[in-house]
Amino acid sequence: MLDHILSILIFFPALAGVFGFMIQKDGMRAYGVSVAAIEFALSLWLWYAFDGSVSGMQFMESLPLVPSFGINYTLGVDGISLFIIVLAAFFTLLGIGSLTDTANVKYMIITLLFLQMTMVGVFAALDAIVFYVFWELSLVPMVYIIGAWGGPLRIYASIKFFLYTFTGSLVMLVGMLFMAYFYYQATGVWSFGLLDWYRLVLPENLQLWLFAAFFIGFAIKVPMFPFHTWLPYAHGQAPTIGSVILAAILLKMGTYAFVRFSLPLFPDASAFFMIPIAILAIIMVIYTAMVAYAQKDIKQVIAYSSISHMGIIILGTFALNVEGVTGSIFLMLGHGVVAGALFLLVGVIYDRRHTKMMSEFGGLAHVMPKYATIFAIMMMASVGMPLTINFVGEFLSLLGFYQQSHILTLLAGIGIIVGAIYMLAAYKKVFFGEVTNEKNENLPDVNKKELFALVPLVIVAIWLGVYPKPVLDPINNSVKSIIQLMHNKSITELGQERIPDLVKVKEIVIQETTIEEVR
Amino acid sequence: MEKYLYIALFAPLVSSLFSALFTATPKKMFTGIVASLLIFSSLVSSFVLLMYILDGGEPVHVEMMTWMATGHLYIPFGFIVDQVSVTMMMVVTLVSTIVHIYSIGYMDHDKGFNRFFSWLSAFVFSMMVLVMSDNYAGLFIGWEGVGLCSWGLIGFWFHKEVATWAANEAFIMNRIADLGMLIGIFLVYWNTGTLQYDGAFAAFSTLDTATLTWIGIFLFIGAMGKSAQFPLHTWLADAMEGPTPVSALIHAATMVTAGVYLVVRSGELYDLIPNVGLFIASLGAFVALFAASMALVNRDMKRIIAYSTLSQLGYMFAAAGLGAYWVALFHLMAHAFFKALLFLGAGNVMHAMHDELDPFKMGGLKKVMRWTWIMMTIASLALAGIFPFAGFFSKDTILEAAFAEHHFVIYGVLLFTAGLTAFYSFRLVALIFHGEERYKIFGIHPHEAYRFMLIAMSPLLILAMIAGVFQVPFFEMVEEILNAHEYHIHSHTTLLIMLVGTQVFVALAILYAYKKYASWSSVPDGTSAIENSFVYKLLYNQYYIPYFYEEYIVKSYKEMSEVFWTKVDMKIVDATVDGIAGIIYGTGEKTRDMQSGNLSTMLKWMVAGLVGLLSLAVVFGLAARYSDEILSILSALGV
Amino acid sequence: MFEAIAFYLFAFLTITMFFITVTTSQALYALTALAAGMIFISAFFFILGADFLGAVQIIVYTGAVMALYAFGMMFFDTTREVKEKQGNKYIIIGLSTLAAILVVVIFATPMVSENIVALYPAIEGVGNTQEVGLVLFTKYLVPFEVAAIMLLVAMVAGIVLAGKKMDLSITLMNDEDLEKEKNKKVLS
Amino acid sequence: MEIGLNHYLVLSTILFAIGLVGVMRRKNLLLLFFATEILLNSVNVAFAAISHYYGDLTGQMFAFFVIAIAASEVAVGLGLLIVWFKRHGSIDLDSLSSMKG
Amino acid sequence: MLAPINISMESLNVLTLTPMLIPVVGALLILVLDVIKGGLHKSLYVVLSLLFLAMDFFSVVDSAGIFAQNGTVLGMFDVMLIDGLAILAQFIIVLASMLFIPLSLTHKRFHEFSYPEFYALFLFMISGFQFMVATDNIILIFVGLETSSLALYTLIAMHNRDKSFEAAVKYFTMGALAAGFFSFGAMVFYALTGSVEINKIALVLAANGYADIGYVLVGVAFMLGAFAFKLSLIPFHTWAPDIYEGSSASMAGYMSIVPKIAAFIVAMRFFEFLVHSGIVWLEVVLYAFVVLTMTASNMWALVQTDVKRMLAYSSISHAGFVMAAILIGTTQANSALFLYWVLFTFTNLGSFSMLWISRQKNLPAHQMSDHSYDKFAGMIKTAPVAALIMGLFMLSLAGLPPFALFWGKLYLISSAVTSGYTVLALIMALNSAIAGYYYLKLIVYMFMKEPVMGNDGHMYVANATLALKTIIGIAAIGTIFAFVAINPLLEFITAFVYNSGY
Repeated sequence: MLDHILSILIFFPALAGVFGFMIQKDGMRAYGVSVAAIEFALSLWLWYAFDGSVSGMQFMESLPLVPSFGINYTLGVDGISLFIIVLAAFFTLLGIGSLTDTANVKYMIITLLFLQMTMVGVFAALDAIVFYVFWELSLVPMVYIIGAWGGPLRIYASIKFFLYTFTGSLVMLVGMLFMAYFYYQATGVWSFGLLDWYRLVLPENLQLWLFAAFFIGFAIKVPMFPFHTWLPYAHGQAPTIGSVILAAILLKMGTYAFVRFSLPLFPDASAFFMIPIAILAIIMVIYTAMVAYAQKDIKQVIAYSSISHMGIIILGTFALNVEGVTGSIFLMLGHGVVAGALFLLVGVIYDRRHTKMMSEFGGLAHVMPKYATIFAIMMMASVGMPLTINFVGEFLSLLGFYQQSHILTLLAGIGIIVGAIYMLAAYKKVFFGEVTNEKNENLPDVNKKELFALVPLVIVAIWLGVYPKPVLDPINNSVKSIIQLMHNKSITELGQERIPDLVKVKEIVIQETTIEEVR
Repeated sequence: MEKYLYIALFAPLVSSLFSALFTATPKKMFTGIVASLLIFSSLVSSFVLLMYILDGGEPVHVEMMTWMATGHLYIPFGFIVDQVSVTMMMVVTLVSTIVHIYSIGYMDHDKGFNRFFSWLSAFVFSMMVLVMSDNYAGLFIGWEGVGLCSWGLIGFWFHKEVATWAANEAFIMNRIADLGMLIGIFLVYWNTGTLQYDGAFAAFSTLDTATLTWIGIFLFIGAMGKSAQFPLHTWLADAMEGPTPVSALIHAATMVTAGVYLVVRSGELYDLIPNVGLFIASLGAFVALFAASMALVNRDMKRIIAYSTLSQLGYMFAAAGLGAYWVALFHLMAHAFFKALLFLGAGNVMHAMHDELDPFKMGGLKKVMRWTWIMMTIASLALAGIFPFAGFFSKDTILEAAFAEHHFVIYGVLLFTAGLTAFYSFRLVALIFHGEERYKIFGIHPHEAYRFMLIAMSPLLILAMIAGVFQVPFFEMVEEILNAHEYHIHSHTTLLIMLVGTQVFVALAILYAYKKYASWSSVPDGTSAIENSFVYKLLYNQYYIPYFYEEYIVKSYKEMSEVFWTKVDMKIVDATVDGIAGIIYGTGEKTRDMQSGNLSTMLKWMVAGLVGLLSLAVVFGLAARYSDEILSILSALGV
Repeated sequence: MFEAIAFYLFAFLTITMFFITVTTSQALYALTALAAGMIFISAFFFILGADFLGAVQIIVYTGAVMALYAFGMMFFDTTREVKEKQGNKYIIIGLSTLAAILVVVIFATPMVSENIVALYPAIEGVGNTQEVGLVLFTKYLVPFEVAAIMLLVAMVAGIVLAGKKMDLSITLMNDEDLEKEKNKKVLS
Repeated sequence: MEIGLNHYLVLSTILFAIGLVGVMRRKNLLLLFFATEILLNSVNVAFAAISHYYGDLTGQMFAFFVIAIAASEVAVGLGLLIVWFKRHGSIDLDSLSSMKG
Repeated sequence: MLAPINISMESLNVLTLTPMLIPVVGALLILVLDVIKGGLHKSLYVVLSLLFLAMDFFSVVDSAGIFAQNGTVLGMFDVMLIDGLAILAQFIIVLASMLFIPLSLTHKRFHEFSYPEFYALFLFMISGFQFMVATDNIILIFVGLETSSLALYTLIAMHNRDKSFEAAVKYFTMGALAAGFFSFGAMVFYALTGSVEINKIALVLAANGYADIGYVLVGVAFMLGAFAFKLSLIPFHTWAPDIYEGSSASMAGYMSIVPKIAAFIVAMRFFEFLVHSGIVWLEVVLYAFVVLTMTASNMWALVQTDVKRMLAYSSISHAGFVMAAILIGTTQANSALFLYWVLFTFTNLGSFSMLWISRQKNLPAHQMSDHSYDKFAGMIKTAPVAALIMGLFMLSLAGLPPFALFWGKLYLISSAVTSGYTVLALIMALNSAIAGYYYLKLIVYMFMKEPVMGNDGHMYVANATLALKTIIGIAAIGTIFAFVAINPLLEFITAFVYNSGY
């Protein structure tokens, strides 16, 4: 079973979703929770069985899909993807478990299960086309969740979300086809296998073009400035669960793809574009933080804060050294936990008041102390308080990028200031002061169902802030192999200069698993 | 000894978590007691450790576990108890124990009693992490942690708009400095490959001065924020919105001195870059004067003490910047005692006066609050540096150090400030405790604080009086790791003249203050000539710096945010995206008339298509047939 | 010489006739001119030695097609003057003139290629009809038969469309109406 | 003055253009169908001419099939017109514009 | 005098005719049956047609087997040309027809299905298409084309309502003009080469080194005009939306597939050698056609209010997309064309069938047209399965993986990439994105809007019978599980295309 654990992880929820159509409405929630729990348990088993000291891919599976065109159903995890998969399973469980009574709960749960399939698929795929399949497929359930259960502008938001990301990924698809073609030219064999592509060294100008093609797809997904405007709408209109999954997992697809595709495939282009992308990332960090400050809607604040944090992740990714990349991957997890929790928290008051405008609230700390406490913890995690999960990621990302550019890191660091500004301001507006609106006077505090989702997140946020080692080590190992691969592949001076040579500095063992070995 | 280290470190954490369990429930007296006991156990452990170090024991160094490790970065949760940190531990645990006990009384009637102890203990824990960490990252944990707790405690009465505003201000100001600190840490890491103090210090000597200067500057920026040095000082006065025990503990004794601690801790770095040190010293001297001047006219009891704190921090930095680390540390310690005492006394007064802060509305309180009067007077004497109280030993040494290092300007400034300090301290004492009982106008019936609160304060009283005794043992203890000189002015005559001169100057200032304010009878209403003078207004409005920040930074930030959102994000970025979609859709909408549904038009389109193709064909056909001629013509034209 | 005169004469005639066909507002004139034009075209076929084609032209076009059209005209009652709303004349004239000029420009130049081999050369001493028959029933047997199918299709189509079967539309009727009609045995 | 293939081709083109004019100009469907007959006839002339000048019978074959096609088209076209006329009493193509956009 | 002609039967390869003759026989049988005993139920004719189509299918399988062994087969005086293209195209034609014909077993009664002539004409039409693709003789192509077209006009008109007549007349008239273009173009090539067989034309032109480029271009222009009409390339597309709207949904679906694949085959035969001869003009013109057709029709599809009309424009767009394969002209591109079209068959026929089963006879007052978007509002609430299936087809049309059409797009874009048409590849990709909008629009209506009052969902399956549901089921399964079939399909198609020399 362990040999096919990834396939099971991917298709079990989908299958369960199909069977879900047969379940009566009353039992649906229990069914959803149990399926998600099994999935989560499986993902934990995956983690347990994962050998953190190995840098290469594990649990690889390969099945020919369109062998004549080089498309194979290849899966595998390494330290980079493992934890995001676990996180995806975790959040689906929390999401279903804390689902409030909306219309059509049955369809919602089925949709979430399908979404889970696509999420796990994206992170487990080692074939560009399989990756692309899940990548695109993840749009559908999300669009449905936003469009069917969202706010007044839901249709606009969902269409915008779909078209924007769809456009970007189509450009990326063209890039992938080029990549496969170059592989074909070099070897005479078609292949979309990522591990095959890793061995391909491309001339610099091709790298630049392909990098740009992939970049558009990834940047829209992340979303990077100036491609970010779909996100506030999507978050603003999506129901709580939609925002949670979107922020926690779906956005990570973009940044994950940068690490998985852009860096190792185009090391020289990555080095070449490092500074421009870093500048974009800094704009994301500061500009969107300022925009977040101007928001009137608490959910929009968190939506923009997501963009801001994604900026740091991008920055860490393009530090092109072990510290930065590891940090950015860890920050993906961190931001997933924290932003997910914050969206859940916003959902709590939205359920009670059906508004998200901050002006409607004030003084909530009096009536909902537990809620205020959890919110405060998560807010502090969000602003990167040490000993919370986000700090580790942000610290490492910035630390990593500092090696590349001092001044840019300094600018990006402003993010920790402006981040605090909008978060504290929002918190103050909602929680502090006297209770001014009488509708708020008798709001019930968080209930058990909500605690079921929030408490684990608080625990994770602090646990991984204090003791990130079990997660950081496997990530570190995998990142090392990627950085070394990049260094070995880079052909320009710039690349050689910007990407550190780990072998020279310290002995590390790079393991390369290839598809052939698995077959 | 490790056992004591862990107790000292984690007892506050346990205390915090224990109290946190009851945050949602009504007041429980035992949370206060348990918390105080736990903090006390931390104090005891620290004392044991102090004794051990004093006995010449090796510094206790433990590595609890790995925190972050990636690439070459390795950051453990490592703690060290050496001469410097044990001093700080003692100060922290002592003052916090007292404040905890005091708070049981002070927060007696507060709804958030349990929550208060949770925050307070959390603060102690953060502070302990800060001082005990053996690396910069751990220091940063504590650094941010104290910031967080400060936020929670300043905004403790979160129903008050000003309190929450002040809390946010403090947090954000500190964040600005933290960025500098973070950059400093990055610089240390990328240049030395480690964040451990010992490793980094060992590597510093191999680095070039420019790099070291940058490291020094950025780390000091961090210190500036935490210790509220100009221009990041405004938060400290506003932070007085928090409960008074908080002000005593955080904004007088411990957290604000973290910056000094950082500079002292990095002494080996600053020794290598004397220019930066001089800058620090100059800034310290400036802040000492600057803050003292604002304290002269302020009408808020706590703010006056806060400015005084600021001023004293300036002294510490002046000392540290001049390389007199042990002096700075010693002043830090002494200052912690008497300033905490001063604040707690002020707390008593506030309690008695129902949270009235304007000393002009008090007067004559010594009759009602005898003990408080005594304590505050002694604390003020100590602050003013009157022999034989604690302040004398620490502050005079700073002056001596400045003199001995031949920085006479700094010396002069500090000396003048000492006079100002004496003046405003006793202005406060005189206004509160002497003169007419102006509070009666407002119908207040003051009463003395609980006895146990006074008892709790008594250790501070004693220390404020006798801390000077420890000067020599302290010096002997820290000289092992700090680059410590005894500053001896070569000529004993000069020394004597200086000592006596200073004492006389200070005493005159005290007398002047008494003379002017001890018999004050009315509450100023802003009409007197002095209140309308430029200097008074300048000082009263804190040199208009908060106003400047509010008008030009906060407001413009708000406006810019608004513009970014409504104009840039919505009108430019998003509108571009929607515009592209709109153009595509609009083109479809406009050109759909091509499909007129009329057969004749359709046929015309077909013929038109054919003609289009044919014209292209003819053009191309002719071009192909006469390509040679065309090429020759083109070449003749020189294309 | 005779050939040239005949060519120009008939060219003039066909062009005139067809021109009248497309421009006249009298439907009857148009029909007559079309028929005449077709007969004149058969003259070209005779000139070019395609006797069989000429005969077919006259029989099929003038005999069958024209008869059909004449029938149609009577049916549609378009023997009077036809009123047609004209759109932009310039587009029509412009487009067709352009098309003509463009093609003429090319066609006026003689072809230069010379690799043309007659695949089915005319055989000396054999009449055109015989030759045509020979080719038609060997090489073009399949197209010939398909043409037969095509004519069958056209026939069936014509019967279906013009016959009574289309008078009542089942598509537009509700189920109840259909039942009634069924009882009347009009529909199967 | 030899009459060459080009003469016939040009003639054919002119006839074709006249057909195009008719197709575009006519609003009466019956008369429009006349124009389509002209189009096909013009091509037949050219086929016959090419056939003659190349001494090849294929052109005549083509013309033969074109005639067959034209005849079939007439049958179907008239059938459609009759149905339409029965319903609407008009064969003006301007009446055929219920669908557009 | 003529010598007697001696032709051996073996040299004729009469068997090459079998696939085309089977539907002709079937059609005749149906006509005869009707004469003998009228008034038989339509199901009989449906089954008979299916039977003959099945036989047709097996006979195509048979010729495929022969082709796999012996390569291209010529027959009937080299008029018939059974090569890979012909076989593949016939597969698609027959398969699509088999999927189409059961759609006439509707729950409601419609005019055309009540008459056996419909089935006869339908079978004649298929044979016409088959002749069209299985030859390279322009005469036979023309005759086959006209046979099928005339039958098709009639089939459209037989739906018997105003819009269908209008559609038929428009189609007919424009078809007549296109026939004129075709014959003129053929004439020019005949004038140039003295031949009406495409391979000989190619040979002669190549031997002359394309000396008469002007003539060639005029011929190509006319031919392009004719094909562009058949393939509905802009600006020759104007018939398509009206005809799709006017005819029944099932017929519209059929028209979007079968006539076009036949036309594509002829276009491929005709243009491939020209493209490869390096005529820049042709490349430019085809490029323009492809880009214009894809983009403009997408834009128009965006603004439609009726789903069927939207699908009509989308079909135009897809045709433009596939036309790129002709432009690119490599083996990969030509294979991609077939792959795309097989997958398109399932998806598009499926989506039109979904419209077909929801066809009402009387429109409610608020509904503007047969299949306006409003009609589908809130479908997920009232008819969830139907909504899911419809959504599936829309996603597949949008090219969302892993549904059928994605693989077609993937392979086609890849062929553009492989031959250096980078910009084209990008335009194709971006157009897919634009197209995403209007497919999504229907999904939005179905899944995210509230149903109109009084809509109990019955109208979405008003016309459904087991037969229709089966067809939709087949289409849906084909759409979802396409990824399983891609590899065998691709290998099969590539081998056939490659061995035919394309």
